Amino acid sequence: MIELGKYAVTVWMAYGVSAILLVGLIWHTVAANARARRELKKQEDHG
Amino acid sequence: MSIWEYANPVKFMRVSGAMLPWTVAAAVLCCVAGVVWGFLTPLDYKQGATVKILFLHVPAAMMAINIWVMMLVASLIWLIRRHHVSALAAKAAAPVGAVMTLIALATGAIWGQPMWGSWWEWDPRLTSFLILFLFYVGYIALWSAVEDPDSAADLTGVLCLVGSVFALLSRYAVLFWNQGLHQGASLSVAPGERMSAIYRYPLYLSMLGFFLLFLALLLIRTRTEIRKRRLAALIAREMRT
Amino acid sequence: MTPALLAVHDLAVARGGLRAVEGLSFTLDRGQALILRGPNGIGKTTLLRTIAGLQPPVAGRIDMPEDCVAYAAHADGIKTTLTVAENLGFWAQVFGGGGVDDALAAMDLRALADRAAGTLSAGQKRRLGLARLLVTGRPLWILDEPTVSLDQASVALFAAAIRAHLASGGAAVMATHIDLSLSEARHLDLTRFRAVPGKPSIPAGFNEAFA
Amino acid sequence: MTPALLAVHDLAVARGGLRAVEGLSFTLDRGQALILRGPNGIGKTTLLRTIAGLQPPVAGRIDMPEDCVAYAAHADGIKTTLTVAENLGFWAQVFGGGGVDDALAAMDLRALADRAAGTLSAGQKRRLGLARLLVTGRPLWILDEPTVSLDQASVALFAAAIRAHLASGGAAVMATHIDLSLSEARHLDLTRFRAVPGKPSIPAGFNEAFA
Amino acid sequence: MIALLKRDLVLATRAGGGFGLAVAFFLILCSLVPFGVGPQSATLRPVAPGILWVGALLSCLLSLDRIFALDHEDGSLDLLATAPIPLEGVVAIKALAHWLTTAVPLIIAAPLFGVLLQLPAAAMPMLVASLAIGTPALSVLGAFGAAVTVGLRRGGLLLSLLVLPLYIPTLIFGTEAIRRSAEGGQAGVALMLLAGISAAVLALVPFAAAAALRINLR
Amino acid sequence: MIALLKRDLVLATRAGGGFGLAVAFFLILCSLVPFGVGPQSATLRPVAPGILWVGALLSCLLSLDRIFALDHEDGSLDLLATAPIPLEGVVAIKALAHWLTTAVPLIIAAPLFGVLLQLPAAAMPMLVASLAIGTPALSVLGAFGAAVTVGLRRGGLLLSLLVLPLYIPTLIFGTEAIRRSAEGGQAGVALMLLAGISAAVLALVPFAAAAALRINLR
Ligand code: HEM
Ligand SMILES: Nc1ncnc2c1ncn2[C@@H]1O[C@H](COP(=O)(O)OP(=O)(O)OP(=O)(O)O)[C@@H](O)[C@H]1O
Ligand SMILES: Nc1ncnc2c1ncn2[C@@H]1O[C@H](COP(=O)(O)OP(=O)(O)OP(=O)(O)O)[C@@H](O)[C@H]1O
Ligand SMILES: [Mg+2]
Ligand SMILES: [Mg+2]
Repeated sequence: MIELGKYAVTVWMAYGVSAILLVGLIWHTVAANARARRELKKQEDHG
Repeated sequence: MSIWEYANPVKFMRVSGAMLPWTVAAAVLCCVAGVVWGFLTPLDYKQGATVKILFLHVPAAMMAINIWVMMLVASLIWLIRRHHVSALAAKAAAPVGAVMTLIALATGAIWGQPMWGSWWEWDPRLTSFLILFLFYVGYIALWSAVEDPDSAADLTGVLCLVGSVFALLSRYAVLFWNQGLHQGASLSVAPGERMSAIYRYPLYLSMLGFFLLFLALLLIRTRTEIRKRRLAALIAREMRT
Repeated sequence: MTPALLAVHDLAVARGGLRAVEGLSFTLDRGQALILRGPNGIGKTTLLRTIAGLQPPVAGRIDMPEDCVAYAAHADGIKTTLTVAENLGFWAQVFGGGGVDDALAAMDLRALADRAAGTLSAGQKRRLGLARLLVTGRPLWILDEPTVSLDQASVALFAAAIRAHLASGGAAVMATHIDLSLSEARHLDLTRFRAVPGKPSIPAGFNEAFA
Repeated sequence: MTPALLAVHDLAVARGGLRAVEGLSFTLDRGQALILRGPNGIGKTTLLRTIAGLQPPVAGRIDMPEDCVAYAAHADGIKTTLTVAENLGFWAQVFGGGGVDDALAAMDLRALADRAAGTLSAGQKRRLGLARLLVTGRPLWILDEPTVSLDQASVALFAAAIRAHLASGGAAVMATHIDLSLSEARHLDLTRFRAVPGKPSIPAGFNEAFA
Repeated sequence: MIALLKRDLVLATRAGGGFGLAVAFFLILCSLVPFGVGPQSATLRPVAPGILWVGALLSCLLSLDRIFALDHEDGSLDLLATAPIPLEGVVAIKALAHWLTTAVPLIIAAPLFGVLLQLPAAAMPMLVASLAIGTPALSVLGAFGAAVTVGLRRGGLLLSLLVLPLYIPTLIFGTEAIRRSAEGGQAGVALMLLAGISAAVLALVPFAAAAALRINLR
Repeated sequence: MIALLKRDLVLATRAGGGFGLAVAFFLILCSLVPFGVGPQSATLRPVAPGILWVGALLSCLLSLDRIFALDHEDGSLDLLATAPIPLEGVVAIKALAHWLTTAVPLIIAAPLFGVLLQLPAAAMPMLVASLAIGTPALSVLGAFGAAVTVGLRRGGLLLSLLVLPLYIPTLIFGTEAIRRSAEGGQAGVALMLLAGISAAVLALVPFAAAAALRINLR
């Protein structure tokens, strides 16, 4: 384990918050893309 | 074939579809490698373990600014050459930029807690990032408020133009207002004040990683926007007949 | 021979990023009136706004002298807290024309001249909106459903105003669903010019670029 | 015998503190339609709002069952960001009725059901406003210039809807300036009932109290 | 009634509906104040509770005119008045929708803005509690003001004038509660009084608002 | 153009035109702040310049949507766009009318509110000067925001969101000028920078606003 000293909480918090934000953004991006692809496919198959 | 050809939605979908897997792979690789390498760097004699935040904080901060510049360029291309994909790319980039700004703000705030003794100080650097965030929010809000896509693209383009000037102006105003505590730029070209190489190389790598991550997200989000637009367009055409 | 006041060549107009009407050509000389007809939603309003210069055409050309149109739509640009005379006077000043009194008389608004415009009934407001055309001094009138809410007597007043305008060398393009008994006017049915969906070379907007 | 759906006795209505129409009496049975006529500004809109219960009468009485009117004016209560179907669905829920699909079909709006209402043309919006009447399930329709902006085909749809409503035991009062070719409707010209200025015993508002 | 609530919520979240804008406005306000007042935490800290409440109040205020004016303009209000829902119910539902779309996001975001204004961490729970208890009164009083001004075109500024004095008691008790707990004291009394005001307002003001609406529809 | 200015001024002073409401809002705001912040002059004095400027800015903001929205709703804007006045001129005139009806009364009334907030007498001239120099920029930037949001129904809150970040430089230099002169220092530089921003904004922004209007009229 890496030694983080007295600032362990700070560092983990920084990485944690960044990870949450990034994962949220990536999840939103991928989910929206999948939804758009699905809906477009449905529309194109219909007409 | 000129670069403008990529502005055609069909061409863009084809080219971006081919690029996407490579971009995603490179982004994941560089991000993970840069951040892990950064995490393994030794402690700073003054700041202790908190230097490890640098490898998130600085790349995010740089991307936050650069994404706005990219949006400005894309908006100009739309306003002058009327390439529809360009407008959608600007739209797609904005949320990524906003999140990058948030990461820079959040990591900075967390870093400030032990260093300056408070979560938030009205330091010029931090303040101008807050202002940048406000510009991102306004830009995104305007895109979502205007229903007609052509008007929305035009209006947000004009806003981006005016906003850029005022973001810059605010930066100088804020400097006039408060002197601040934040670090200067130590990646500058002037020798002597450079940070040591143990921190510099992993920093470069994670900066590259963040850039590639942005590129990958931008491609995916632009493709999403194109699909959404195409869906809306097909429905609109169906209505009309 | 004087050239035509308005010449439209192979015009296409779009609404919501899609062409509504295309391939439209006509010319209008001084002294002529053109009545646009067509079912709801064909694009009459869109066409009139394009001719008035409020939106750019997608394709084709509109030739006319500069500063020659006066546009009147459903919203009449009436300020409810100004009186009828003040409302008209303002537009007269903006267009550098005059003749507020004549316009009031022509639309039978003399008795209401000092009433606040907000207290007019629907038809009275409409008459005020039409009176505005008279004070602009512009030769080409673009009218979108001008007789909505008007009673028979007012429709007759309106027809008389149009005739006088044509007689003095003006012209008018209007969209309407009802019969105006303007026998001298030409009729143009837009149904024939309905845009056919397809992939055009120059997209009219997002909806055509991505369809 | 069923009692009349609407009975109006010696009614006087006022607008802007002054009587517009007075001494008006009529009854309307189920299955009947009444068309109000009269020049601009006589007080048709005022009368209809009074019958709908939106403003109190100055004098006289209006007898009708509770909760029986559906009112439709120029403003159709359409939310531009909701789709056509959502708009109708909302009003159907509020009035506890149903039949959104039938209403869409009756006004030829099926194809537009999923369009945001803000992107409709003037006539399409008006059709949506009329479709709302069908989902209220109310027997008495109060209509202020219902056919404004409608093309001939849509006017025919509207007339058919009115006939169906009358046939199913409803009734309608409407103000209009154009001919609806509803031969079964009675006509009432308000010109005869124009209020004569004078000092009435009960002032209609400040303007009369101080006149 | 449920249908009305659902429609108002849907409308708020659709394009141009203004959902989230109140929070954005609050954020901007909280960042403008330091620009005006100066960046030193010594000057910011004592004024933070007041600024936060005034900011919440103004954000609330700016969306008030939407409560009835939109429905009035497009004629929905005329139709609702002839619908089988009592007008008091319409007022209550619309105030509730306003509270859900404006005040709730604000309450959730408030601690963040507390950080920006250097509010001591000890006072954060009280900030949230006082906002949660006080804002329902703001929405209902706002609905009353909106009902009074609904006939006027763009009566927004007049609306503010009418409503702000009505907000003063709520503001005073709200900030008092935060200030006392920031100084480590007892905030119970102020909070109780705040709750009392909210309860009374919720019970009575919808009737006044409905009466005002009826007059304006005439 | 003169006719347009005259009409706008007449409209503002007629019933419901909103003349004077900005001052009233300013007054209410300035009296709310002591309720929120506490009445001690020790806490009020340092924040007074900031509160005054933020108050002026908000009062300005609340009347912005009137600049174009009313004319858009009743169709006047369509007619003005086909009139023989360039749209840039329309924008400039309307911003001027807004400044005359909103900012000028505010500038005149500001010293009064300065007294309410315990601003030192020495800073009063600078308060008036900085407002006089800075507010034209606020009106023009506001006209730009109003032009961008004119098509949106009740876009008031979005308008605030777009415009407030643009106001930040003006706000900073404005308050900085007052603060420096309140502390007895030199305020010249801040005032010069303020004037520079105002001049640049006045010269350039009307074009952007006219472009936005054209897009929205389409
Ligand atoms: C909350 C807000 C903060 C924001 C928005 C922020 C923003 C930025 C930006 C934009 C940069 C890039 C500067 C450049 O490369 O020119 C940067 C770099 C940096 N920041 Fe922050 N910062 C924040 C807080 C902090 C805190 C609290 C610390 C530590 C005490 C800190 C330490 C650093 C360091 C060491 C760098 C690298 C400077 C360099 O060598 O280039 N930052 N920050
Ligand atoms: N904002 C919009 N977005 C998308 N489509 C729109 C928009 N506004 C109008 N349309 C559509 O454009 C078409 C043309 O509308 P337009 O108003 O020009 O018709 P119109 O001929 O004037 O009809 P009416 O006789 O009913 O007034 C219609 O089909 C309408 O539904
Ligand atoms: N707010 C008001 N204050 C004073 N007078 C008013 C007000 N609103 C309307 N009036 C007047 O009241 C009279 C009746 O108006 P009303 O709108 O009922 O007429 P209408 O018969 O519906 O006319 P139209 O056929 O033109 O719609 C009109 O003479 C009008 O000028
Ligand atoms: Mg039309
Ligand atoms: Mg009427």
